[in-house]
Amino acid sequence: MEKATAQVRASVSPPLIFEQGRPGRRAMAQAPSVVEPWEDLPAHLRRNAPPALPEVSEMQVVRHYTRLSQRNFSIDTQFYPLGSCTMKYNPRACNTLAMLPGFLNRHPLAPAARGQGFLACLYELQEILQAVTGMQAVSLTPMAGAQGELAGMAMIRAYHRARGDLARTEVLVPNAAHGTNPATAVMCGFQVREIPTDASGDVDFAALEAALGPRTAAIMLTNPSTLGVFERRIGEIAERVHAAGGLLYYDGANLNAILGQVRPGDMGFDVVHVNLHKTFATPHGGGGPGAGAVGVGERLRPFLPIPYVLKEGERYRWAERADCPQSIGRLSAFMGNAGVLLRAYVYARLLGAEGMARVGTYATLSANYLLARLREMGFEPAYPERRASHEFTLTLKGLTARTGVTALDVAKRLLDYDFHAPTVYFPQLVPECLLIEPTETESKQDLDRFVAAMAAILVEAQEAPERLREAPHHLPVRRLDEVRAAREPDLRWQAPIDSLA
Amino acid sequence: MEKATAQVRASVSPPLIFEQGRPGRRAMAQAPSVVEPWEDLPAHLRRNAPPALPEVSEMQVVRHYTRLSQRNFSIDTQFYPLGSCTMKYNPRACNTLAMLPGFLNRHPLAPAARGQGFLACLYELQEILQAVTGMQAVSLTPMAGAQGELAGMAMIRAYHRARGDLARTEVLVPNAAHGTNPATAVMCGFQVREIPTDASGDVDFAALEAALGPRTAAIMLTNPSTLGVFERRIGEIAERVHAAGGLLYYDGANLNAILGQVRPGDMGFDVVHVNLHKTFATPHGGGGPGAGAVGVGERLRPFLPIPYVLKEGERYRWAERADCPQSIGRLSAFMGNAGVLLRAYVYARLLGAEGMARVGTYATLSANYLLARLREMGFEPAYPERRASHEFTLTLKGLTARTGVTALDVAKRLLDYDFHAPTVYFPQLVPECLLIEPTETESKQDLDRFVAAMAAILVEAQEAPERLREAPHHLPVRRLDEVRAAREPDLRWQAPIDSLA
Amino acid sequence: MPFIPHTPEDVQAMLDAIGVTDVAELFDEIPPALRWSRVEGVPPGASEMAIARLMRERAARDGDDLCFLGAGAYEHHIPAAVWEIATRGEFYSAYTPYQAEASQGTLQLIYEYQSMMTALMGMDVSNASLYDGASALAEAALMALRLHRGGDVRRIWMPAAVHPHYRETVRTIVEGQGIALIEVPYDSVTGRTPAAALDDLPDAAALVIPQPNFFGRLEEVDALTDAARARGALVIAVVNPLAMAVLKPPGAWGAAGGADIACGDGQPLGIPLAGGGPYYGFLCCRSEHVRQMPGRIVGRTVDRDGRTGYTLTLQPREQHIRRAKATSNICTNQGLMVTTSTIHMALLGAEGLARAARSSHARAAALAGQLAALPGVSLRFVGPFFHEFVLTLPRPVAPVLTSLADVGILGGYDLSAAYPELGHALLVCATETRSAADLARYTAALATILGDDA
Amino acid sequence: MPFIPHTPEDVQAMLDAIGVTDVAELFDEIPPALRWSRVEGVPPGASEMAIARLMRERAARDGDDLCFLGAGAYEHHIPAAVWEIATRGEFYSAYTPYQAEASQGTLQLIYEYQSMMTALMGMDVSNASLYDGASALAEAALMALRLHRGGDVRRIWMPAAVHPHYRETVRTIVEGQGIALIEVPYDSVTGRTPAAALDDLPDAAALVIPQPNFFGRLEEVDALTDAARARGALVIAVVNPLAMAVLKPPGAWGAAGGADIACGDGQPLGIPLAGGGPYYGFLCCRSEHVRQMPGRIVGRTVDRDGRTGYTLTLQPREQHIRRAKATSNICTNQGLMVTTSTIHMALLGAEGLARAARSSHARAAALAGQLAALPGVSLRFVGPFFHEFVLTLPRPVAPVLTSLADVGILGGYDLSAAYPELGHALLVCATETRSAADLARYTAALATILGDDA
Ligand SMILES: Cc1ncc(COP(=O)(O)O)c(C=O)c1O
Ligand SMILES: Cc1ncc(COP(=O)(O)O)c(C=O)c1O
Repeated sequence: MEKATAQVRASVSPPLIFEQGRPGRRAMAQAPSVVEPWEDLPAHLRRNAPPALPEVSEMQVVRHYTRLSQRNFSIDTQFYPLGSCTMKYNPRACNTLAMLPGFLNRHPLAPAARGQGFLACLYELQEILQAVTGMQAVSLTPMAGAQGELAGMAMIRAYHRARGDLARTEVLVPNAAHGTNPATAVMCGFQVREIPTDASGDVDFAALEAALGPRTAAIMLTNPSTLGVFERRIGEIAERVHAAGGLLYYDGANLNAILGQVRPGDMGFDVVHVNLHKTFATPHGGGGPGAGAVGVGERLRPFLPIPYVLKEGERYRWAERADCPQSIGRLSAFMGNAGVLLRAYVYARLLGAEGMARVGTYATLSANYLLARLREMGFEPAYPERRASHEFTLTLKGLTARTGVTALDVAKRLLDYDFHAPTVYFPQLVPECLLIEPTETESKQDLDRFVAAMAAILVEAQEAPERLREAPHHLPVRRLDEVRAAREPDLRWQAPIDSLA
Repeated sequence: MEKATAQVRASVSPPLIFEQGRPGRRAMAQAPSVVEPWEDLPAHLRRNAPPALPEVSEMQVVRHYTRLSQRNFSIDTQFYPLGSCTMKYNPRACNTLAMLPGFLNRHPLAPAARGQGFLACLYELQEILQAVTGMQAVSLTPMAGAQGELAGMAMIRAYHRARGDLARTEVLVPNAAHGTNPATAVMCGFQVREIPTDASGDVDFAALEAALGPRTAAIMLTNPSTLGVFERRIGEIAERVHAAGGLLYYDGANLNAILGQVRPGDMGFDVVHVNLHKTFATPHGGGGPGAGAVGVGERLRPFLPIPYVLKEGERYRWAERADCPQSIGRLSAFMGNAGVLLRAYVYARLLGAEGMARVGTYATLSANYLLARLREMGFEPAYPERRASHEFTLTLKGLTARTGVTALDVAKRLLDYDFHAPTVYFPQLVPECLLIEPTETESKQDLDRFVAAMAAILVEAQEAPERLREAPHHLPVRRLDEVRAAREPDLRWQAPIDSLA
Repeated sequence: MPFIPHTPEDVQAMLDAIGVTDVAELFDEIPPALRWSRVEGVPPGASEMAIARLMRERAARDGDDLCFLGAGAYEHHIPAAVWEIATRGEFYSAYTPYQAEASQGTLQLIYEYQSMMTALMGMDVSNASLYDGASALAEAALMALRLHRGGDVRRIWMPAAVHPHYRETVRTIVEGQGIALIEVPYDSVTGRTPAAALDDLPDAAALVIPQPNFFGRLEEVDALTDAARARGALVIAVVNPLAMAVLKPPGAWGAAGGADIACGDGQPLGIPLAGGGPYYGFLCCRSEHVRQMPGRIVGRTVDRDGRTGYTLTLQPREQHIRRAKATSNICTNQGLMVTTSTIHMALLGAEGLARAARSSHARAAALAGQLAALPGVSLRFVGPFFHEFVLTLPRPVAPVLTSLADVGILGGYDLSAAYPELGHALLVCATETRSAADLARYTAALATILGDDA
Repeated sequence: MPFIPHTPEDVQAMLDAIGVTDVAELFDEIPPALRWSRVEGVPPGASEMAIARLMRERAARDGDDLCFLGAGAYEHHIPAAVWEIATRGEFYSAYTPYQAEASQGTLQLIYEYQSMMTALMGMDVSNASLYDGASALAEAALMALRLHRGGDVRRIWMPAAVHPHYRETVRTIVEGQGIALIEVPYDSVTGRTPAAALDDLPDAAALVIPQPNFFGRLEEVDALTDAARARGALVIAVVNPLAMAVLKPPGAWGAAGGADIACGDGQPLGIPLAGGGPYYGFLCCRSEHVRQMPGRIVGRTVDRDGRTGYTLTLQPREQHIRRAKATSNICTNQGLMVTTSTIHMALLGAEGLARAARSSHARAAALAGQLAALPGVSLRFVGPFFHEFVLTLPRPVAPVLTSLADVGILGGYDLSAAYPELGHALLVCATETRSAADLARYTAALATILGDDA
C-alpha cells in the first residue's frame, strides 16, 4: 500500500500534476473513443514510447490548476503597483466578447468575406490608435512591445536603406531605457550608443548632441521616461535628431501617462509602438500574450509590417505584399495576437474619446498623490523636484545605508501586507530603486492602504530590520534560493527511475 | 483624511462590499448612460430615497468576489466527502454547453417552434431518467429534491382523492429519513408517523406492519437509506404497503449508490424523485440550484406536474393543462431549473449507458474501501455487519466517551487537514455520527490521504484533545460563536449613522 | 472511464483492503431478483467533442429572436463580470455552507445579498433565497397563515392581476393544507386591483399585492395596504425587484409599517432568460416575523479570536432541525443565482439599477405610443405602467405572434387564454436592451402584418 | 467614469495632498504647445450593453463554416475545462512572475509545461514560450547561429517545404543581422525534402527540418538530421506538437543525439483558431545549449525553510539583465496560452493526444481517398502524410474555394500563389473534429462544383 501522509493546510505544497497520476488513468471524455489505425505510416517515423505526460482524471486537473491559480497575486485579487507595467483593471467584458464563438472559431486563412465583422473591429482599432498617437498609419501585427520595437527599428533600417543611406548603423538609447530597447536595436543589426541621464531625470542634452551624426539611424525614447518624468526638451530633441538625419522611435509602454493629453506624433516621433496589454487594458496572463501595435508617420508608411486591414468602400480586406512591396514583411504566421486586439478594441469602445482623456488624467493624479503621501511618510523620491507622470521612482539608498534594508526587502515585505511589490532595481541608474505605478483604476482608499503598509514597513525597517530581510512570512513559500536555481538548474520533472521499471 | 490601517495577509478579513464604497462611485460601463425621465409616474408610487446599495467600481466588485470565492472549500479545490450530498466532480463541459447563447437567451414563453433544440434535450433527459429509475413517465419541473418530494406527495394525495379514498391522511417515515421527508408530508397536509430503525439499520419491520392501515397514504423511503445501508426487505415492504392500500415514495437522494445496478421501479416504488444535483453531477452552487425530477408508475401518471415535454412525430412541445386535466399543476412560474436540466442532460450523454452502470459500482467500491481502511485505523462503523452503499456511518461515541472529542471536533479538525468534513450528527439516531460519502470521482490516492488525516486526528484525540476542540486553526476564521449569531441576530449591513448625515 | 479515476491496480488494491474478490460482492445485500442486468434505454456514452457539437447545433437551431416578451421573465443587460465570477469553481462546486469556517466566501456573500435585498425592499430581513418567484409567493402565503393572529382563517386574497402561473403554483403548493385563494378582481378600465374590491370578499389572512401587476400596471399600493390592514390581514408584496430601484418599496407601503412580507423573482437582477430557469425567489419580512420565515438565513458573528465571521443561523426554523415542524421543506435553494445577483447589484448599484429601470420604462412607453398609433391597435388600460403594457389588436393574437416570429420577433404574450374577457389582448414588454431601431422594427413588422388584413 | 473609481471628494483630497488646485497643473512639465486639446477620431464611449450587442452581431456575421483549412492552424477539440480555468482572474490578470513568492501558481504551472513539452519533444529543456511558431523559428535560427562552432557562417538551410509564412517571418526578423536563408528544394514526387539536396548548397549553421512539412508530408527526419550533422550544421526541428504524440520526436532524430533545437506553434494543443492568435511558440533544446536560449525559463528550487518552490532562472540571458547582449529582445511572451496548453495536455495525456493525432490522420486519409476518387482530382504527392494533403484539381483553385464557401465549407488552402509550380494545387486538412458526415458533405459539394464544369 502506498503511504499517504497527513499535512495541515498551511504546510501543503501542491505536488506536481505528474506526481498525482497513476499509469492508465485518463480523462476519458476528452479523447476520441475509437483508436484509429496508424500503422500505415512507416515504423521508423513513429514514436516508440509515449511521452511521459500526466495520467490523471479530469477532476484532478481541474482541482490542481484551480488550486495553483490561488497561489498567485493578480490584479483581480491585489493592488499591483508594478512600475512600467500598467497593471490596471482588465474589464471582463473584453474577455467575454473576444471569446464569442464567431471570433473563436474563425480560421486565420478564412476568406475576408467570411470575416467582415472581425476585420471591421481591427480596422477601427487601427484608426483609434492612429488618432490617439497622432500617427498616419497603424499595423496591429506585432505580438508584444518588444516585437513592436523590432518592427519599428526594422522599418527605420529599411527607410535608410531605401534612401541608399547605408552609413546609419547607430541607435541612441538613454541609459534609463527598458532592456528591450537596446536588445531590439541589436537584433535589427544596429550598434547601441547609450546616452546618460541628467540630474533632473531628463536626457543629458549635451551628450545627446555629441552623439548625433551621420551614423545616427535613430533614437529610441520612452516619454514619460521609465524614471516616471516627462522629457521636457522633447521638441528640441526631435529637431536635432531629425536635423542629423535620424529618426525618432517612441516606446509606448508609458502611453498610459499621456493618453488623451499629448500625442507622440505631435512630439515629433516617426514611429511608435503601443503596448495594448498596458494602456488598452488587455490582460497580462501571467506573462502574456500582449500586443505591440505600431504607428508611423508618412515617411515610414511604405514599410509597415503586414498584414493590416484595408477598407474599400464598405468591405474590409487584408493588405498583402502586393499592396505594399516595401513592407518589412510578416512578423508572425498569421495576424499577430488577434484575440488580444479584439479585447483592446472593446476596451477602446467602452472608454471612447472622453474615457481616453480620463486615463492619462487620473493615472497621473493617482501617481502624484501616492508620491506626495509616501514622501510625507519619509520616503525619498529619486527626482524630488519633478512631477510624477503615471509612475514615479523612489530611492531607498538612505534607508539601506541606515538600516541595511534593501529595496528587495521592502518589496518582499509588501507581499506580506497583501500588496504586489513595485518594480525594483529598474531603472538601474537609480540606486535601491522602487518604480511605482498605481494606475487610474485603483481607488484613493486602496492607495491609502498601500501608504499605510509602506509606513508600517518603514517603522519595521528601523525596529526590526531582520523581519524585512527574512520577508515574506505569510506567503506559500518564503524567499527562494535563486542561486541554487541558477547553479543547479532543475528545469523539468523527470519520472523517477523505479517508475520506469 | 480617512485612516487606513496596515494588516498582514494572515489577518486580513475582507470588509463588506458596502464598506468599500464611496458616495457617487459607480461602475459606469454597466448602466445606460442616458437617464430617462420617470416623472410621468405618480409621485406617491415612486421611491423617495435610493436603496443603500454598494457604490463601488467594477474592479472593486471583481476583486472582492474573486477574493471571497477563495475563502470557500469546494469540489474544485478539496475532497468533499459530505454524506448524503454526493459531492462528485461537476464536469465543466456541462456548464459551458448549458450556457451557449442559444440556450441562455431563450425566453421561457417563446414558442416551441423556436426551441426545438432545447426541448429535444429535455425530452431525452425525461427518457433517460425514466429508464434508469424504471418508471413510466417523468416530469422535470421540480427545482430541488424537496420540491420533488412535494410533487410526489401531492400526486399521492391527488391519487387517493381521485379514488374517493379521503381517509388516507398518514405518511410513514423512517426515523433515519432526511428532514425534508416529514416536512414535505406536512406541507402536503398529511400527518407523519415515524417508524423506528432496527439494530441492523433496516426499517423495523414489525413497527412498520403495526403502523399500516386504512389511514396509510404512503411510506417515504430512501434506499439505500441515509445510514448508508441497503434496505434488504424492500420487496416485502412494498408488498405490505401496497396491500394496505398505500403507495411508496422513493427519495432519490441516494440514487448514486445504485445507478445502473437496481431500479426504484423494480423495487416497487410508485413515485421517485432524482436529485440531479447529486447523481447527475450538476453543481451545488453553494446551496443550489438543484433539480428534483419526478418519475411515476402508471397509477400516478395522470397527476404529473406540468410542464413536461411531449414528442409528436419529430416535433416537441410542452404538455399543458389541457393534456393532463388531473395534473397537480405547476410548481414554478416557468420550467423549473431549466439550465440545471441541460447540465444533467450533457452529463448523462457523456456517461451513456456504460458510464451510468459504472457510477454505482465505483461509488460503492470507494465507500467500502474507505470504510475498511478507517475501521482498520480504529474507527467504529455504526453498522459493523453491513456493507456500505455509496456512503457509510461511523459513530464516535466511544471516542467521545474516552476523550471528550466529539464528531464536531473531528469535523473541524479535518478542515485543518484540507478536507471538507463529512456530514455530522445525521442521521440523528446514530450517536456522534459521521456520514461519509467519497463518490466515484475521487482517486484511491485521495482516499488514502483522507485516511491518513483521520488516523492523525485519532492520535491527536488521545494526545492533544484540546487541539481538536479548538479546531480549526488554519482557516480564515476559527470556530464561530453560533449562540451569539442566533441570540443577537445580525442579518444585514446597515449604513453607519454618521454616513447618513 | 469518464470521471472515474480508478485504475485496475487501484481497484485490485481496494478490493483486497475490503476483503472481497469482485465488486459484484459489494452488492450482495441487494436481493438478486432486483438486480438490473443491463442499462437499457440510455444512449451509449459519447466524447465531450461529440456532445459539444450536438449541443452547439441544438442551441443554434433555437435562434436569436428580438424579444418583446416579458410576462415574468425579462431580458436585461448582465455585466460580463457577473457570470465570469459566479461560475468560479469555488462558488460553483461548493455545497450549502454547513461548515462555516470552510465557507466564509459564500456566507459573506449571502450576508451581503441579504443586506442588498432588504435595502431594495425596505424590509428588515431577507432569507438566502427560495426556488423562484412563484414558489416564493406560495411560501409567503403559508408564512402569512402561520403569522396571522386569527390563526384559523385559511384564506388568501389573491388578485386576478397576479401572474397566472404564480397563482397556479401557489394553488399547487398550498392546496394540500386546505387553503383557499380568494380571487380579487381587477378594474377593467385601469387594469389595477381596486381596494374597494376587498369589501365584498370574506376575511383572509393576507392580501397579495403585485407591483407592477401582471399587466405591467402600477397598483395603488398604499390604499391596498391600508385596506388589508383594516381588515386585519397581513400584506404580501410580490414585486419586480428592478422596479423597486425607482418605485416605493414594500417596506414603505401604506400608512403604518409597510408590507409584512415582500417576495418575488430575482431574475431581473442579473439572471439570463435561460429557457425559464434557474432563477431565484427572494423573500423579505419584518424583524418580528423572522422566526416564521422559510429558508436559510446567514448571520454575522465573531470567532473565538473575536474576528468577524458569518454563519447560517436561526436554523430551528428548518427541516433538518425541526423536521415535521419546520417552516418549510426547502433544503437546497438557488445559491448560485444569489451569487450572480449579488455581483450584479454590486456592479449596478442603486444608480445603475434606477437607470436600467427608468430606461426600460422609457422604452416601453415609447413602444406603446408607436404601436397604439397603428390603425386598429389601442392600449387596453389607462394609467401608469412600468415596462409592460396591454394592447388590443384588431384580430386574434396567436396568428399575429406567429407572423412576427416568422420575421424573428417575439411579439409578446397572448392574454386570451388566461384573460378571455380582455379580447384580442397582447402583453408587450420593452427593456433597456431594446434600441430605438428595435422598436421601429417591431412597429414596422406589426404594421405590415396587420396591414395584410386590409 | 468607466473603470475609474475617483469620486469628486477623492479628487479634491488628492489634489490637496499634492498641493495643487487642478489636475491640469500636474501636466505643467509638458510644453503647452504639445498639449492635445481634445481627443478626436475616437468614437464616443458606449455602455457594455451597446458594445456587447455590436460584438455579438459582428461575431455572428462571421459565420460558422465547416473547416477543412489547416496550413498552420488546426481545429481540434478543446475540453471546456481548459478555458474555464485559464481565464480565472488569478491567471488572467497576473503579470510575469517576477515576485516568485507571489506567483507560485503560474511558476509551478510553467515548470509543468516545460516538463510536458520536453517529454513531447524528447528534449532536455523548454523555455516558457515565444510569440508564435513562425517567430520561434526565427529565434531558433538566431540561436543556432550563436551556437554554431564556425561562428561566422551566416546562413540557414531553409526547405521550401516549410510554411511560406514562417519563412517570410524568419526573413523579416533575421535580415537585419545579415543572415541568409538558403532554400532547400522539395522532391516533386514525394513532396519531401531530400537529404541529397544539401549537397549542392553552401555550408550553413543549421538545417531547418519541418515535421510534418507544409504539404502535410512526413519528412525523412533521420536522414536529414544525419546529413546536416555531417556538414557540421545544427538541426532545428519545426514540428506540429500534436503529431509528436505519435511521431518520432526531435530528440530521437538521427543517429546521434537528435535535433539541437525543436520549435513550433503550440496552437494544436488547446488553443482555438481565433482568427490567427494568440497562439504561442515553443522552443526546446539540449541541455548544453540552454545558455543561448531566448525567453524565460522556470526552475525548481527551495525556500529558506527547504520547501519546494519555483522561480524564473538563468536570467542573464534576458534583455532586462543583459540589455544589448541578451539572447533576444523578448519580454512579454504568451503566458496565458501556455496555461491553456498545459491544462489541455494534462487533460488529454499521452494517450488522448495520440488518439487525437491518429484520429486526425485517419480522417485526413479517408477524405483524401474520397476526394481523389472524384473525376479530375488526384493526390499531388505519393507517400505518407499526417492530417493534410495536397490535391490537384482539374481547374484553378480560387473559384472552387469560393463556391465551397458559398455552401459553408472552407475547402482548404490555395497553393498556387506560394507554389505556382504545383499547378491547381489545394492543401486540405481534416482533424478528429470532422465526422464521417462532414467528409461526405465536402466530397459531395466538391463533386457538384467540379461537375458543373462538365
Ligand atoms: C518601458 C518598456 N518598454 C518596452 C517594454 C517591452 O514590452 P513587452 O513586454 O510587451 O515586450 C516594456 C515592458 O515591460 C516596458 O516597460
Ligand atoms: C436523503 C435526502 N433527501 C432529500 C434531500 C433534499 O434534497 P434537496 O436539498 O435537493 O431539496 C436531501 C438533500 O440533502 C437528502 O440528502
